[in-house]
Amino acid sequence: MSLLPTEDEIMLADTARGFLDAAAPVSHLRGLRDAGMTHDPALWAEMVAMGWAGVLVPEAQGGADMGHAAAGVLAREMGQTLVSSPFLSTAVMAATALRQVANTRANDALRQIADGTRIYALALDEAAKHDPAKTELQAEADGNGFRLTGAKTFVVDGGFADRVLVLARTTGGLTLFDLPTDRKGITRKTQAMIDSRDAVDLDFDAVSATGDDVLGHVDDAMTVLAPALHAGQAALAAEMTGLAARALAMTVGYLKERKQFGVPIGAFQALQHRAAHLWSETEITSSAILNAGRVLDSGDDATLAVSLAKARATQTAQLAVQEGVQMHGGIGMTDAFDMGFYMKRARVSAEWLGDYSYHAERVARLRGF
Amino acid sequence: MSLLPTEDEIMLADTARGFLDAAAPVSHLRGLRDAGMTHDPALWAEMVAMGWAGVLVPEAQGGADMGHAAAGVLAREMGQTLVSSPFLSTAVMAATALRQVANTRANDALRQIADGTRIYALALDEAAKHDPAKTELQAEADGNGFRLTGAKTFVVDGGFADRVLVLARTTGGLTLFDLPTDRKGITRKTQAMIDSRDAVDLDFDAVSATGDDVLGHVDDAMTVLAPALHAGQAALAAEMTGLAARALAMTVGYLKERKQFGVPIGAFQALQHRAAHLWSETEITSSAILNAGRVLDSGDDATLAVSLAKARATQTAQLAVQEGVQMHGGIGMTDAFDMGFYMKRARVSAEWLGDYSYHAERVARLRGF
Amino acid sequence: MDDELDNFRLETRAWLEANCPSEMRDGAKGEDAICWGGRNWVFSCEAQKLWLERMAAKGWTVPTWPQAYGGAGLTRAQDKILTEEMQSMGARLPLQSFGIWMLGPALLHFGTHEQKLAYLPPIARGEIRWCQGYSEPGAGSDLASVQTRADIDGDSYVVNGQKVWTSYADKADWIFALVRTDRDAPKHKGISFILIDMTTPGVSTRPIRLISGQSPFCETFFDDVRTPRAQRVGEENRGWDVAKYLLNHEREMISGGGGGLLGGRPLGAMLAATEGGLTDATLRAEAVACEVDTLAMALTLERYKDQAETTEIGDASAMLKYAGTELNKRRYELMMKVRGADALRWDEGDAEDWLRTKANSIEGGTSEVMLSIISRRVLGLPG
Amino acid sequence: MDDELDNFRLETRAWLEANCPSEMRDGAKGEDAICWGGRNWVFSCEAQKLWLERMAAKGWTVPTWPQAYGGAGLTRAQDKILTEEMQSMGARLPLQSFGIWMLGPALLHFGTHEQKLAYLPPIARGEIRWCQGYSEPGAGSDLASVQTRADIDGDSYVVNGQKVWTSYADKADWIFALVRTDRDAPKHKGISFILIDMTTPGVSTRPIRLISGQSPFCETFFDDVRTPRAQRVGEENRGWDVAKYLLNHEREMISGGGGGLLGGRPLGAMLAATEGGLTDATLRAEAVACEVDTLAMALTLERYKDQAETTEIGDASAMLKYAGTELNKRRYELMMKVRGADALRWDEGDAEDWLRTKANSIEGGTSEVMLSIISRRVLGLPG
Repeated sequence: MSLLPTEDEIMLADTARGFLDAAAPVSHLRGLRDAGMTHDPALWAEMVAMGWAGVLVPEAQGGADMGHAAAGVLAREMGQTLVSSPFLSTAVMAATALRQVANTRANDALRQIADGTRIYALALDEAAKHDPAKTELQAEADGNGFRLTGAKTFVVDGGFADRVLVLARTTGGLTLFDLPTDRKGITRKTQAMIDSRDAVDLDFDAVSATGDDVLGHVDDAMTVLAPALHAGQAALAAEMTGLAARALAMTVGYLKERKQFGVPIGAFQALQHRAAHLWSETEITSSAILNAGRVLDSGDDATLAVSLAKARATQTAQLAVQEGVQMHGGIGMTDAFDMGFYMKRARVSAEWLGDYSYHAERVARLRGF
Repeated sequence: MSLLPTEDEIMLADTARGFLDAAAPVSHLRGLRDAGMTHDPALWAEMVAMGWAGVLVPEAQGGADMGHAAAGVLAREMGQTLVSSPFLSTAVMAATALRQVANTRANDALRQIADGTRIYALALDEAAKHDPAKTELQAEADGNGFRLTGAKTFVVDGGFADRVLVLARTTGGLTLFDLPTDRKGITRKTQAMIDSRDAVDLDFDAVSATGDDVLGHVDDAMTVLAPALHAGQAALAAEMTGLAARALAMTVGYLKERKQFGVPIGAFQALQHRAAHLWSETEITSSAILNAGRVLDSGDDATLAVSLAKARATQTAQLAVQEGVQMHGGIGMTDAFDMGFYMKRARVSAEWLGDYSYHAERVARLRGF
Repeated sequence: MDDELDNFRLETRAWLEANCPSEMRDGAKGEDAICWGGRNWVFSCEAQKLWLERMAAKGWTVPTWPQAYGGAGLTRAQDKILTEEMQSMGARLPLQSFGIWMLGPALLHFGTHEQKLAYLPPIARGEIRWCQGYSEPGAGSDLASVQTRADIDGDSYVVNGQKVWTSYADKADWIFALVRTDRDAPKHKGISFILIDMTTPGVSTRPIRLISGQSPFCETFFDDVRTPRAQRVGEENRGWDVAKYLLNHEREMISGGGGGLLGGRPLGAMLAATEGGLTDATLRAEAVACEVDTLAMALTLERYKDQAETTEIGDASAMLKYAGTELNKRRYELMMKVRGADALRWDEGDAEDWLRTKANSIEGGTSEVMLSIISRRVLGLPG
Repeated sequence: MDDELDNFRLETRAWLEANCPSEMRDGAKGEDAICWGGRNWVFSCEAQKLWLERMAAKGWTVPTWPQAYGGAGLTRAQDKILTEEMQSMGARLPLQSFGIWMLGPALLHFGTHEQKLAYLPPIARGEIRWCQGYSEPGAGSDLASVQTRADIDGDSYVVNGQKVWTSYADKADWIFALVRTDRDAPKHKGISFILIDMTTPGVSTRPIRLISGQSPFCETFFDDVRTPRAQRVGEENRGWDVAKYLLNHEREMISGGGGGLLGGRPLGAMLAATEGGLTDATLRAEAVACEVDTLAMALTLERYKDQAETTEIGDASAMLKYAGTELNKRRYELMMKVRGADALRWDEGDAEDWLRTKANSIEGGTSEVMLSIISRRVLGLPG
């Protein structure tokens, strides 16, 4: 299992980079924000056309089935320019969940993901910190079906998703439901997020669900959800690494160009060493990202590899944006300059799908602490 | 309550500095080590003659009764040249403990501390980490007295002390005993400590003690011991701050003098900024040290102030010696150069009387965490 | 002596009890609770106005300034007692301003008696709001590279140029600014420190939107602005002396004054209030370390204030600025981590505060400049 | 291809099972377990000797070197398998030496066929132990400021000068050294890389006592030492090329090879074994963070090894050296904290190991030099 990118992966990255630099630079996100929008259906349509929505969908369902390492390559490139799209929630997480369930409904859903006609969000968290085990939203038995009551928060892409995967507590454990977002009793409350992307609170008021709405088996959400979360966490880590790499590149560029006291500030050794340290951190984190993709694709248990990637990516991205703002000085504080977007996205991504503590603690437990 | 040193304190520091630079520079400790010794009775006799042994002994018992801030001033100066003496264990901790007990025996003991005829050690710890609450050494009732069985470790100055304050578990709690070190059943095992000072393991094999040997009251060790520990922790923190200040001064001196690539290495900005950061840390820690002395002298509960001082001093001293060795490069690694002595002493002091975690945790609890 | 202070404390407490309106006793410290004063100030309520007037009449908006210039001439010990008494009853500060923090101290040190009489009492009464014109586009840490020109024309200067990072320039009445009065001199030697009424023709401002969404800073433009030479503080071409004095002062202020460091929410309370926050071992360890350092920093600010009574703090203020602002950033990073997803929405306000702190280590001299000052002037390293 | 590798694995396992003496299967990694070889080597037991002989005969002391020079010509994939199989049975390395780590790679790259034949097989068989003569007193990070002179006299050099930080020079048979062969050239251009038998008259050594109490390094003195010019590797006055190549190589090695980073005790086990260690919240948080970074660093070393198969790692090796050694120091600081008072006695050995790690970020180029290399050559910053 080599930790070097394959030629296919290098090509994929180049293609993605070329497309995204043209179609979705940071100014695209800025434009959305200034227009009061959080996403761009036309951009997603182009990404679908390039096959990215189907990156983890089997070929039988019209996907490209390229695997998690490839998904990570795409996510990393998206992270570089802070692309706002349902790639992670739909193409990575929902697709991975649906693949765990080999039935007709799931296959149909996968087909719709690949052709761009379905967008998914995941409704997992109920408190300030990611922790599926603490789910309290109740799915009470109701005749042959269920009635869901409770509330979810930080549902990324939930504002424009057609479907939502809802984690609920049932008599014997946790159950995952696949519901349309317009199901009666579901109320969405839009939140103004600091990273200018979409996230909503969802309220469930006695929402009816049938047995067919259950993804996988009752009381056994994790068989379906755990692989999806792993895939999402790894791809999010890859995205954060792209974010960190670009923040570093912007900073290094500024250090070369900006003059103070008659010399480029990049000639000051204290800044040089900090930039070099940051680069070292990004390199080391990249190894964890590559490894997570490889382990996911191998089919082995990826918990350790994924948590390692997310923990490292979280620290590295935050260091990158903090150093980025500080080394840019005043201009780094202005909204007119892009670094603030990176800082805000890094913060949101740090929390999404488990923060540093969550993942570091998981690493520690698996390493026998 | 001003956090500035008084004129008396400044004078005391100057006097101490002058004396110690002449009588006990680092080469003195080095000489002791190379001769296979851990302390110098002649040096202690001189310190006694200057009144330092009685710094916390009441005037009625022949002491100078100068208070804890003054003791901190002395400890800080001793830290600068890593003086090896029973000052902390005897003049600070034992004296403070004995002052809590206003009886004839205690007053006699204080008098003997002040005139240098008694040296005390404290036998508290039984495991790798300081934690009086975990005391297991048993003092069983035996007729009118007690029989002590168990083992103590990291008894600083225990190798040459005449007396030892032993913390033992009794039926209803903890009890502090004041015993001669040659009491039958006590065995000392010398340890080769990395800082070249004295510390022993003590074994207690059914050691007899009478009620008169109890310092303070049975089952109530902490009334006597807690003030002594606070005093010792504050003075140790002061000592570590002196250590850090001198390590920094040596490093800054080296940065000015040592040339690489044709310029003094102190001209390299990365080193400048690290030295400046270290200086900032020493300044901030100094405030906590001064504060601890003031609060102890005020008679108010000093737990927070003392733990704050020890926690900060521990971190600062370690940073100072780590930067000290690194910035000195190869020469910093050689035994011929003094920095290694500072590093080893900082490590031992970091553990003695409670490490960073112990004190930081105490700060946190007192601050409502 | 102690008796005198005890008496002062009792009198102060009684006066505050009698004169501080109940609405002003809510301990509020956020931006919304600040009274900045000035010609255009709109009081949030009658109590705010009353509180300012009463305190100003007493000289307690600027307690340590001489009575002749609107203060109360309090000693540091008395001032400390006043602060303690105000804090213990949760009294808001009646007035905050760059006039109090910055220009006042500079005028007291460098101004003529006439200038002090003209400018200090309106500051003390909250009638004139000042802003600071130091930074220029592209100058960054190199503050002495002032390009804004003040050409002499009879008794006037004609000012042309641009300032940036002028705090609340769009709301201020007057600006104190560094301008170049000698273009041939070495860069530190041709600068003067002048005062300009913002209503003078040719002055205009444009707010700068920050990453927090707020716009506390402006760009300020001078287009043939005529201003009397009598409005210069200190000697002509010696404005750098004033600037340096003020920079030291500003550092001390940013590091902990103005409610900055110590006025923030106490860490323990902040964390305890957050659901699940302190059960996380990693975050708790980080919070504990942060609390230790915060307490030590607070003591350090106290110690330096004690010292400032008798001696100039001088270059060591760079340490206060560096350590204080880096610690504040760390506190807010920690707060964001503890508050998790709850803090990711604009409406919570946490994110705004957090992003605001990122400027702490840039404004008033970057952390890098502070470290270089310590290195060279305190430690004597070459460079 | 995979089948071939599977076969290789099975054969390797079988051979190791048959040939590795049980005494050599204890997984021991400390200084006491190392076989350094050389003329004066005293084997700790018969099994150590046998193990070395068997492995050397197989070419597996230097598995990837060509067979002609004492190796087995294994591919990287095969070498990885060999390592894995040895680790899984706890087999000790049969031989470690600066000849294997440093001189060998340099000779393979720069040596003549004759030099390779002369020097490599004795290294592979553990017959000759080498040390490295780069640093000089006062030179520090400025390695190119070589003062040791090698004056040409017919077919010989006459060497005079002093080296420092020569690892185990007092135990080595030969030294590879940088010497100045042209004193008029710019400092990088007048250096040659030569090999000297330590028994040559005029060579003497003096061990340096370190803060750990150990003396793994020496000062080495050359007093009119005559050595043949044929013992020069590479061109005359082009020794800096060899040195640079070796420096990169050394960085990779220090960062994780030689059992350094990955060979250390696993953190979890180390901590779990310590009474009360992991119940301390602050230390546990630190240990968790350290474990995360250790795992990521291990993957990074793997990744760079993969990359080294096809391309030169070059300047990025500075990152491996910097990050690997800083992490190692952090690990040992943590270990000392966790072990508390137990680690403060010399007899425990922990303190020695801890103090030894402080040299990691100095030897083979300081962390500061590594950061400057990254800054300039990887990031392209000026200077």
